[in-house]
Formats: sequence, structure tokens, C-alpha cells
Amino acid sequence: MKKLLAALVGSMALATAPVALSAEATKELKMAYDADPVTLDIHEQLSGGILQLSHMTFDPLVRWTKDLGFEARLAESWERVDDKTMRFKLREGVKFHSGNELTTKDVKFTYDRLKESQDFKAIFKPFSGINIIDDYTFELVTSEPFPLLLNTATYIFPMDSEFYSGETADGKKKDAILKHGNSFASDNLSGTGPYVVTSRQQGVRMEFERFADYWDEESPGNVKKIVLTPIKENNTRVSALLSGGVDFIAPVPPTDLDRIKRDKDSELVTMSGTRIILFHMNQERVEAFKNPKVRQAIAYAINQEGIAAKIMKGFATPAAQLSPAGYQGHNESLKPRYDVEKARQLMKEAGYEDGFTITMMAPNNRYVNDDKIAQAAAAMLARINIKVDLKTLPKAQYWPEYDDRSADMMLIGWHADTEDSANFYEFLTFCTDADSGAGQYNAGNYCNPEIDALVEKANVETDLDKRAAMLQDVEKRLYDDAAFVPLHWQDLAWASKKNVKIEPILNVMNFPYLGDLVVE
Amino acid sequence: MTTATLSRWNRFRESFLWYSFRRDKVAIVSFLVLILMVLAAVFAPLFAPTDPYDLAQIDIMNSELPPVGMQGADSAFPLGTDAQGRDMLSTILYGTRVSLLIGFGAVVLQAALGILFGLLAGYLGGRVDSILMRIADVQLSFSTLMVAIIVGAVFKASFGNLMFGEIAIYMLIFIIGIAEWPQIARTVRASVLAEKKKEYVDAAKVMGFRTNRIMFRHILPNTLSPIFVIATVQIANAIISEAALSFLGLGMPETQPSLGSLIKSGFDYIQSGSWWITLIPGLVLVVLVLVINLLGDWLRDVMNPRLYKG
Amino acid sequence: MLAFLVQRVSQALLVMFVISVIAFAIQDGLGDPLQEMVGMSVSQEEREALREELGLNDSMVVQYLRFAGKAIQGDLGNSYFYGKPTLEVISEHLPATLELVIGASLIIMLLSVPIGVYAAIRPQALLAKFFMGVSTVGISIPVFLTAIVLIQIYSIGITVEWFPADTGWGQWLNGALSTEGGLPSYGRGDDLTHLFGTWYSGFFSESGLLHLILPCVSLASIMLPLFIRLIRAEMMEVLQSDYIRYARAKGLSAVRINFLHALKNTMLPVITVGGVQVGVMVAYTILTETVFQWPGVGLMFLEAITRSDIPLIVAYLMVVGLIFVVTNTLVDLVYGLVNPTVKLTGKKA
Amino acid sequence: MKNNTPLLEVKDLDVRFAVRGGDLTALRGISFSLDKGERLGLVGESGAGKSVAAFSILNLIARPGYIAGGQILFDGRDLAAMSERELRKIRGNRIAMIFQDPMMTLNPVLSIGTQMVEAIKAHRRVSTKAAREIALGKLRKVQIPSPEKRLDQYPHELSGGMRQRVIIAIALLLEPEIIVADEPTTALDVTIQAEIMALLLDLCEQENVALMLITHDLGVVSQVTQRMLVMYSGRIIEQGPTREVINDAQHPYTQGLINALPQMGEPGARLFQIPGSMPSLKNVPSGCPFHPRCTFATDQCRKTMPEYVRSGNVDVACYEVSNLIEQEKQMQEAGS
Repeated sequence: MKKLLAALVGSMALATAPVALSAEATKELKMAYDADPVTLDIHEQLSGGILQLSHMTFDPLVRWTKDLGFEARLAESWERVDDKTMRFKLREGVKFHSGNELTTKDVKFTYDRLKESQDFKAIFKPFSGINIIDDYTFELVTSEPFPLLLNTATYIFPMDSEFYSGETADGKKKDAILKHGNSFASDNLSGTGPYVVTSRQQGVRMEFERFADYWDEESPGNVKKIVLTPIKENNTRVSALLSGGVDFIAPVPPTDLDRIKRDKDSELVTMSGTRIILFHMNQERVEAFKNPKVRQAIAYAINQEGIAAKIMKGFATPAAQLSPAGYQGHNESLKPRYDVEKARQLMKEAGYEDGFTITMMAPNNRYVNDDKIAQAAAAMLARINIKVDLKTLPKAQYWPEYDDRSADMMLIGWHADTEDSANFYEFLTFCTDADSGAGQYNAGNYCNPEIDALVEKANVETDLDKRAAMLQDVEKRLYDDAAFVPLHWQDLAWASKKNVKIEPILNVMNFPYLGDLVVE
Repeated sequence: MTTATLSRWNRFRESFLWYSFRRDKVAIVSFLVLILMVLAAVFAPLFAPTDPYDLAQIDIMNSELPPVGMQGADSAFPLGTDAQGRDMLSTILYGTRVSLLIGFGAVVLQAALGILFGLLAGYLGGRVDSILMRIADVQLSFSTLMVAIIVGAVFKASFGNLMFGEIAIYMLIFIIGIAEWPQIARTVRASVLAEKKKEYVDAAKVMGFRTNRIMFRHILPNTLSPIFVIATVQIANAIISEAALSFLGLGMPETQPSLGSLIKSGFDYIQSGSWWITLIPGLVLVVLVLVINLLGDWLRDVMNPRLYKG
Repeated sequence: MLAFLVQRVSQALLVMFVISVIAFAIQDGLGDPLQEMVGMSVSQEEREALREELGLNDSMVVQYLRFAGKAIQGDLGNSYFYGKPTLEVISEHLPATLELVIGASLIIMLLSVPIGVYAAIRPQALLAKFFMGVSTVGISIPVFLTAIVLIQIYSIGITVEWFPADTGWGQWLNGALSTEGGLPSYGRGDDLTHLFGTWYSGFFSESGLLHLILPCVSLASIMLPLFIRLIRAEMMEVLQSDYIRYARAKGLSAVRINFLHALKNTMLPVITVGGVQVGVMVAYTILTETVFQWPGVGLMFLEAITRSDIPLIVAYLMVVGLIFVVTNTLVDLVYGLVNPTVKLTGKKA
Repeated sequence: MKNNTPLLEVKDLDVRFAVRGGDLTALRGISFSLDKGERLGLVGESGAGKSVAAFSILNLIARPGYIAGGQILFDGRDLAAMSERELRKIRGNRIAMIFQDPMMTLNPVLSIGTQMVEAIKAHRRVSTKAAREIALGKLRKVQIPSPEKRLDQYPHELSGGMRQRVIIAIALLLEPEIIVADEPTTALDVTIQAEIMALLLDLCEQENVALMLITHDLGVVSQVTQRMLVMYSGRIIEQGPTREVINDAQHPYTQGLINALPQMGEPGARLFQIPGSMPSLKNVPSGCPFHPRCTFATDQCRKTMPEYVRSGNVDVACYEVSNLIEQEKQMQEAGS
């Protein structure tokens, strides 16, 4: 029975590390997220929580900068050999927590494991192979010309191959990825990242300590010890910050924004996010939705600014398309079009003047204010005689209903794993095709082969400017056809004590680079 | 002065019940407040300025307006508006109606089951008694919350999700009724055991009455007083249980809020400025339950013969 | 005595069996566990493969028989979310809930007996009426409302300016009513002492105790009023009885009459009702733990519901059912000890 | 046998119950006295106020009853006006009580030993061991088989008769001067009643303890008591030496009571019954409370309350009797 609190995880790393800690890492940070990582195996699940853990305990080859550019991390430099291969130069002298040296065999081990992982294999589908040139240079090869190679490279966090090979005492393979069991990797961790996990009690507490041998000396981070406590209830989490129990919390619910602004010794940081929230109108279930005029009428009836201002308390950016600003597909010209008169007029033209009744479903604990947004939308539709029977469900019950498409209008939010517009269309607007997996979340059964073809072409277009023009054209067509009803991009918010300088380490993907955090 | 055959009304006026009610100020005030609330709830459509169930009347733009008297208030919404822009006053009136409906409905169900099983267990005794009491024990080990989850799941499995809106009230009455009948059953059983020893029961047996006639015509009237007392407390409990279930998201849906789900929906806003969304319905809930409890207390002291001498 | 225990053990098994059957019957109504385990962009057939692997596609009966087979040897299956045997997960979280219930019960016992007895002896006294009033209001406030108010006042602290700050008494009143808070409002604190097995207790360290205060007071706030009213009603009835009058006739002191003769008889029904309430309190911990982020089985159960972690839900329901039967048995034993007229096996009606 | 100051003297005792719609008078100015070692009987139908009189001696009347007037002089001090602290020193120590139903008198959850030792220690500064010895002595005195075992037993383990013996033992624990016994044998079955009453009588004589016996059983009164009072609707209507009252009852009500005894009538004949029933305290008739049921009732009886008049050693409150005495006196004066 493992001793719980004091179990030193990946302890060998600390034991062998030289005693002299870098002088300036002395501060302690107490933080609270709404959930703690479900496992230490960063390939077991593709979720925000696991990626946040990866950035604390591992380092990617390249990582996103604040303005969606790329920053060299473990890959010192890279250059494109031809339109299907990219050569990377690995940084030298980087140590793992276990003391092993980072070499290309670790990158290969990680690449193979990613190809095995159920969650990550879809993202790495375009990759055909990895060539090892020598200890510190390797090449990534794709089957087709793939413009998003670097985007995907941000998901490669080299793992300590030696540490994760061989078998455990009771004969289990150390590198196994177990979804529901207890694998070696889910409890032990050795990465190159700034922090080592010193103790963990699932759902209660997690402690990290600064890795003495961290390769990135220039990192300004001076936090020696981090204690992470998951606090599920929004109210309690905000109270914990205000009562001084913790120094840094995320996420911050929109309702508590001004309470934190008013508090003199805490600081609030908000950023517009990249997760789009939208409604699908199921054309197969409701005859009227087949008519573009009716879809446009609904688009005109929904007041995105009102929802963003009143329900989200200004904590969301009203949207008229899928791609957020900064994405290649973002089309400046598309603006939210709230106009109840025009909506009524369109309904009259489409012959549905006295409206009809539809069912609507939304989750109540998946996205920020999801149930309140659905209620507001239902009220807005009632103004153009569309009577809505709304049902909100907890997320565990909601997704099976979503897969069965059991309501006429359904709410969904989507964040592009590749931080690129194409991902939105592939999952949300492509004609649904079971075996290729396209349009898996297209609850509107919207199908426009022309637009799908345009996106396919963009996917193999390596000239970024041309690619951007194509993607923006796709957004325009979807807008004109009112394929779905976009609402807003959910903003991100973090809050901390005044002396904890979180602003520089935060980014739009919500992966705080805690390694570089400075606490005065 | 032989006791003339007084009419039922005179007998009531003469009875100790009316006498002690007149003298107990707390009971009078509680009774009046309760009647006021019940009337307001029953005639909600008349009093409520807007119909909270008609979505068209709700405008998102005037959400979270403070009650009149605070700056930024809007006279059209005396008690302010909730996060959706619904008028608090009318939503509370409808909400009180839902909560009262659930409270009384659940207790009627509890009483029916409780009296039936309590009488059977108490009067027949032996195997019937132990079986019923074991069922009661198993039932008690399920808290209201678990019953709610289980019954909720069964309803969803059988009716699917879309029907949930309309049948939510009946389902909640069913849940709270099922979860709490053992409380009344135990009380009835205890008083039946006490009554069973009395001579009038033997007299009835001697006269050859059938068992259930004895149980319902003779024993039951004598056990009414504890039932009354516990029933009032159970109504208060039922309303609070519904509020608790709503807090966990298992109560009434947002479109047809009860007091509990109103409090829940306002819960996120309580510490961040618009405290009234939770506190005003919370206040109404506390007053409603308080009044019922006070009446329950008074009824207990009046109905309980042993305390009468004290 | 043995027959009594055997009867109770069989009842416990019956309760757990019934609960497990019901819990399994509603399995698909509880949602799909896969959602939590798999990212959004995982394809349909990946999910199908995983579902097959977990045996979720077998018929309900097959799944139940497999569950029952293992359950008999004490293995209640693995939790999907924790990836560990459910009993292990529950044993990690149970001590936190038990400490909450113990803390709340202590508060209840220490307060309800003196207040209840005082209110019974001097029902007309102003203080007694005040206590009864507060207890009636206490029952009427739902626990999560009490919890938030407590956090706001004692953890975050409130500054009161209702009274005119320029006047002396105004300032004093403002000062008296304002609090700077400071009491911890979440979690069990970080310095818990290890007792045995998975029991890490908060009772033995200052920070542990501080963390216990607000949650225990909230949990107690539901039951305290009930016990005060119960003790008061029961005591007033006992004070009418002949043996109390006889005790006065013997010239015994009022203290001895109230706190030995009367109280011992009062406590009999209070113990039976109280015992049942302890079982009910375990259910109320779910609300308290949610608001205070108290890592007990209540919070674990609620998260299991949102994640539809079915083996954990079934295991929790069975364990709570068992706890209920155990508390009932303990209550009957204690009742047997206190009430000499009851032989240990029989139960006084 | 009458020395000058009686052990206990009750003067014009008034006891009322504050109930809805004004006070009910349970005792209407009753006066009587009790000498050292004397055995006094209180007789009357239930509801006449016998038990209220008994409980008022030690001021044990339960709310809403209260002593409204009069005095209870004991050892020169008025018990009615005494503070609770003072009265406590006398209760159980100098005046002991025996209640009616032994099943209800002993505390069901405390052992017999505890309930006896605590009575001693409430009044004497003795060790528990010494107290247990005293208790054992008294239990032997009341002839309880194997007394040591009894001390550790609980009330429900003893029979009704056994329990009443324990209660008598408790009454004697502190050698009281007076024992007030409220229908001590009524709740027991007939065979045991005689045995217990004989025991009580015997012990009172041995210990020279005054006994105030409340009962509705004329047979017991005639065998056990030296003097007796007959109560009707809160008043003493006749009091005097038991022998005289039983053999030559003056008051019509007392005569009615005595004639109602079965052995007085011929076998097989209908038993005599006093017509009507005891008036409830709510509507006590004017004048002499017995007049609605009295065959000799006159207007005078109906209007005013008769005064006591002495006939032999018996004091009687009845106009009919006082008129007869008046006539006899006139005949004697006329005759002499």
C-alpha cells in the first residue's frame, strides 16, 4: 500500500542532484485550480489539465509565445528540408529529473508512444515517421505536405526513455498507457521540466519542488515549492484567494471578476480565449432548418453582444465565425448581426411567420455559464415565435445525448488542438463521414462539399498567406449560409495575490509557464 | 346544564385548540403569514407582474437589476431581476407555489405510505412488523439525495430527457415522498403499539369488527395527534430537501424554478455584487419554513395530552 | 447477544445487496463514463474499443454477476477516474467525512443537552424562549446558505459601516460586528497527523482544528435544533412523571433530580432518534463538503456522479448503507446498556 | 392521648388550580391535626381532594395547583410558607411519603440501591457503605427475601408487592416523624393488600411514626386508623375517632358511604347507592356541596355552608344534624 503523503515520486532524480540549489529559488506558491491532473502519464489523456502538468514537469520541443508565435525550447533550431520533412537540432546538456541526458533516442521513444496513445494518435495522423540523424539531430516526416507541423510539435514533450523502459517489480511494462488502470507512468514521472512532483494525493493535494538541474538558467522563475489544491466550487475557490488561503487561482468565474478587482491585495488578469461557443441547428430533425432563410433568421435573433455583456459580464468576445483573432482563418469583415426586425422578416419570407416549436439541450457544468446562455438564447428565439423546450444536463449525461443528436438545437464549445482554423471545420462543419471521422461533432448535419473541398486544399497549402485567404473565404461562406449560430469566444481569467507576477507567464492556450514565475 | 348537542363549530370554539391558539401570539402570527404566502402563491398569476414561464417576456438586457431602493433599480421590477432578466417578484411567487406544492404533495404521499405501513406494522406485529421495519431501515439508509439520483435516473431511462421539464414537480413529490415515509411510519407504529394495549381495542375485537375496520376506524383517529405534529415538521423538511436537491442540480429545472433552484441559480452571484438573487428567495424560504415549524411546535404542545398538564 | 449481532449482520448484507442491485439497474441513466476518460477529438471506434475493453457493452445482468462475484471476495471493482480499487479510494476519503461527523456530533452533544434541559426546566424564561426561537430558525435555513454566510463572516471577514462612524457607540458597534475573518474556508489543512491505515486526523494539530471549525459548525447547524427540541419535549414529559415527584418527595436536590433522574430517562428516546440522525448526517455531509471543498466521501460521491464513475458510485452507496446499519446497531447496543429494562437482544417498542 | 401541641396542625388550608377560565378550588379551608404516633385516615370518593391534601403537606402539588391560603404548622413552623431549600430538609427526612402505584414511583433506570442510598445521603453525612448498611437494615425490617441481591436489582425485576415494600423501607430510612401514604395498596392485587397494610401498621407502631392514610376503602380505615376525616368536594364534612364515626355516622354522606358497604346489606339484596355523582370542581353546588344528593336537603342547606357542630367527639358540618342536636338540647332542658 503506497505511503500516501510523503511518497517521493521520481525520487532518484533528487537524490543524485548536486546539493547546491540555485540561490534565488526560495519562494513558496500556494495555488488552486478547479481540478487536479487525473494522472502523471502525459500521454494518457489530451486535456487542458494534463497539458498544464506537462508544461510544469516537462518541456516541449517548441512552445507557443504570447502572440501565437513559436519559441525554441528543447529544439534549439529547425529548418524545413522539403515540403514533407523538417530537421530539428536538439539542445545539448539537458538533464532529466532522473539524471539521464536528453538525446534523440528519448525523442524517438516519445514520438512512438504518442503514435500509440488513443488521445494523441489523431493529431499525429499526418506524420509518417521520424529519422534519427545523430544524438542531437532528427527529422520529422509527414505523408503529405503539412503546414501545421510546428503547431503539432508543441505537443511533443520528450520523455526519459530509460526511466520509462523495462518492467516494474510486479512485471508491468513501464511504458504502458492504461486508461482505467494504474500504470507505472500514471504514478511516476521523469521529465526535463522546471518542477519535480514530490507528493500527490489525488483530488486533495499535489506538491512540486524546483528541479535543481533545470537546463534553462535564464528562466527568471524563483519559486522553490508549489502546493496545488483542487477546489471545484467557484465560490469556495474565490473565497480561498480573498481570505489569503491561496496565492493564485484559475479559472475565475465571470460573476466574481469585479469582486476580485475591488479587493486591494489581489490582481486579476484576463485574456480573450480561443474556445468558440456555438449552437448547431439539426437539419435532419427540423424541416425548417433546411431553409437557409430560417437559419439566418435565427442568427439575426441571437444577441451575441447582450449575452457577452450581461451573462458573461463582458468576459467573452462576441463571435460571428469560428476562428478567433490570431488564427489564419479569422475574417475581420464578419460581424455579429443582431436585428430582431430582420429576423422576423426572414421568418415571414420563409413562410414560418407564426413560428414553430423546437427542443434545445445544453450542458450545465461544461462551459462557463452554459445553462444561462442556453436560457437566454431560448428567450431570444421566443421573440420570433420559435417556442423552445430547454433541457440542461450535467456533462457526463449531456455528451451521450449529443452523440445521439437527441435535440433540435444543441450547444457545443470547441478549442482547436492545433491552434489552427482547419481543425474547427474538420470536426464541426464537414459532412459527417463515420470512417474518416470527419464532422464527428457536426450536430447540425450541415453538409457543403464545396466548403469541405476548399478546406482540404488549404490543408496541403504550405504558403501561409494563400492558406489564410482560403480559410477566410471558408468562414465567409459559412457565415452567409448560416451553417451554425456562433455566440462568443470564452475569455480566460486568472487571479493572484499582488506579489505573484502571473501576467508574463500566461497565454491564450491557458498553459501557464510556471517555471518562469516570479514572486516578489 | 346538560351539555346540549353543540354544533361542530361550537365544539371547535369551545375546544382547547381554539382557546390556546387565541392566547398564543406566535401561533397567530405564524398562521397569518402562512395563509398570506399560500394565497399569494396560489393566485400567483394575478399578483405577479410578469409570467416567468413565458420566455418571450424575458429580456437579457435587464438582468441583475437591484431591488427598488438601491441605485440602478428599475421600478418595473420591485425586487430586482435575476441573472436571466426575469422579474424576481413574479419568479418568487411562482417559485413559492412550486415549493409549497412539493412540500404538501410529498407529505401527503409520506403520510399515506407512513400511516398504512405504520398501522400494519404496529397492529399486526410479528413477521409483518419486522419485514416492514427492515424495509424502513433499508429505506432510511438511502438519504433523500440518493433516492433523488436513483429515481431521476430511472425516470430519464424510461421517459427520456425531454419530458423531464413537465414531470419534474411530480417526480420530486414522488422522490421526497418515497425517501421520508419511514419517519411517519415509525411514529404511527409507536403510537399504535401504545393504543393497542388499551381496552377499547379489545372491546372492538369482542364486538367482532374486522381487522382493518378496527385499525382505520378506531386506532387511527387516536394516533392522529402525533401524525399532525410530525406532518408539519415534514412539510418544512420537504421544502428544504427540494432546496438541497436543487442546489446539487437535481431539483427543478431552471425554466420552472422552485425557491430552491432560485437560490441555487443565484448562488454564484451571492458574493459578487448581486446578492439579492439568492438572499431574497432564501429569505422567503426561511420565513416559509420557519412559520410552518412554529405552527408545528404549537400543534405539538397543544396536541400532546401529556404536556397539557404541565 | 450473538443472535442480535447475527441478525444485524444479515440485515447489513441485505441492505448492501439491495443497494447494489438498484445502483446497477440505473447504470446507463448515470451517464457515460467514457466522456471523462477520453479527449474530445478521439474517434468513435477508439471509444468503441475502450468501451468493449471495460466491458460496458455486456448486458446489465452479465456486468452485475461479474460485479457480485468479485464483491463477495471484497473487491468492489476499480474506479474509472482514480484507477484504483474503489474500496481503497473510499478508505482514503472516509476518515475526512467521519471527522466532520464526529466534530459536528461533539458540538451537538455539548450544546443540545444543557440548552435542552434548561429550556425544559424553565420553559417560560426569556433565554429559553430565545434558544427555542434560534433553534427553530436554525432548522429552517438550508445548510448551504448557513455555510456561505459563515465563510463570508469568519473566513473573508466583513466590515460593517451601518452605524454612524462619527459617534462613539456607532464606531463601537461597527467594530463589534465587523470581523477580519481568517478562519480557513476550504480543505483540511496541511498538517494532519497519521493515526492508522488511511486515517489522517485533523484533531491533533492547530491548523487541522482550525480547518474543522467552520464545516463542523455548518453540519451541526442542521441537527442541533432538532436535538434541542427533542430533549426539551422529552424532558418536559419526564418531569411530569411520578418518579420525579417521588424524588422530590425524598428531598433530593434539584440538580440531582434534573441531571440524573430526569436526564437519564430523557436520553433514551433521544439516543434512538439521535442514532438514526447520525446516518442522515452522513448524507448531509455531501452539501457541506461541496461548499468547503472537504475531501470526504460526500465530495467524492458528487464528483463520481458528475464523472459517472459507476463502480465508485455503487461502492459508495453500499458503504453508506453499511455505515447506516452499523450506527443503528451501535445505537441499539448503547440503548440496551442505558436502559436496564431492555435485554440486549430485544428492542423496547 | 392528646398532649397539648399536635405534631402537625393544618389550619384553613386553601388549594386552588389556575386553569383556563379562572381558578378551581380543590381544597376549601380544611383544618385538622395529627398527634405524635397517631394514625389518621382521610376518606372520600375520588375527586374529593384527598390526594391534594396529602401532597400539599410537603408542598408537592404540581403546577398549575398552588396553596392559596391557610397554614401547615409542623414543629412550630409553617410548611406552606417555607422556602424550597428549607422544605427539602424536611421532605423524606422528617415527613416521608408513599405513593399509590409502586410501578411508577421507582425510577425505572436506577437500581434500588442507588435510589435508597441517595435518599440517606441527601440528609445524612454518611459514607455510601454505611448508607447501604442502613438500607439493608430497613429492607430486612420490611421482610424482603435476600435483601443484598435486591440492592443491585432494577425496579422492573421486582413484583408490585415487593416494590411497595421497598418504598415503605425508603420511607423509614431516616426515621421520619410522619408518613403520608396516598392509597398505598390500591394498585396492588387483593391478596397482597392486606399483607402490606399490616406491615405498614406494624412498623408505624414499632417506630412510633404518625401515619396519615389516604384511602377510599372504609374497611382499611376502620382497622388501621385511630381518627378519620370524611371529605366531600374539597371540604371536611365529618371528623372524629374512627370507631365513633363508623358506628354512629352523623353526616348523611358518611351514612351513605357506610350503607354502601356490601356486608351491611342482606345477601342477595340490591346494594344501596348514593344517588347522583360527585360534582366536578368546575361547578360546585352552592351551600352544602352535598345538598343535590342529600335526602334531608332544605333551603338552608342549599343557600349557605353549614358550620361544624360537635356531637360526641365528632365534628359534623350539617344543618340537619345541628337541628337534631338543638332539639335534643331543648328536650333535655325541657325535661330537666
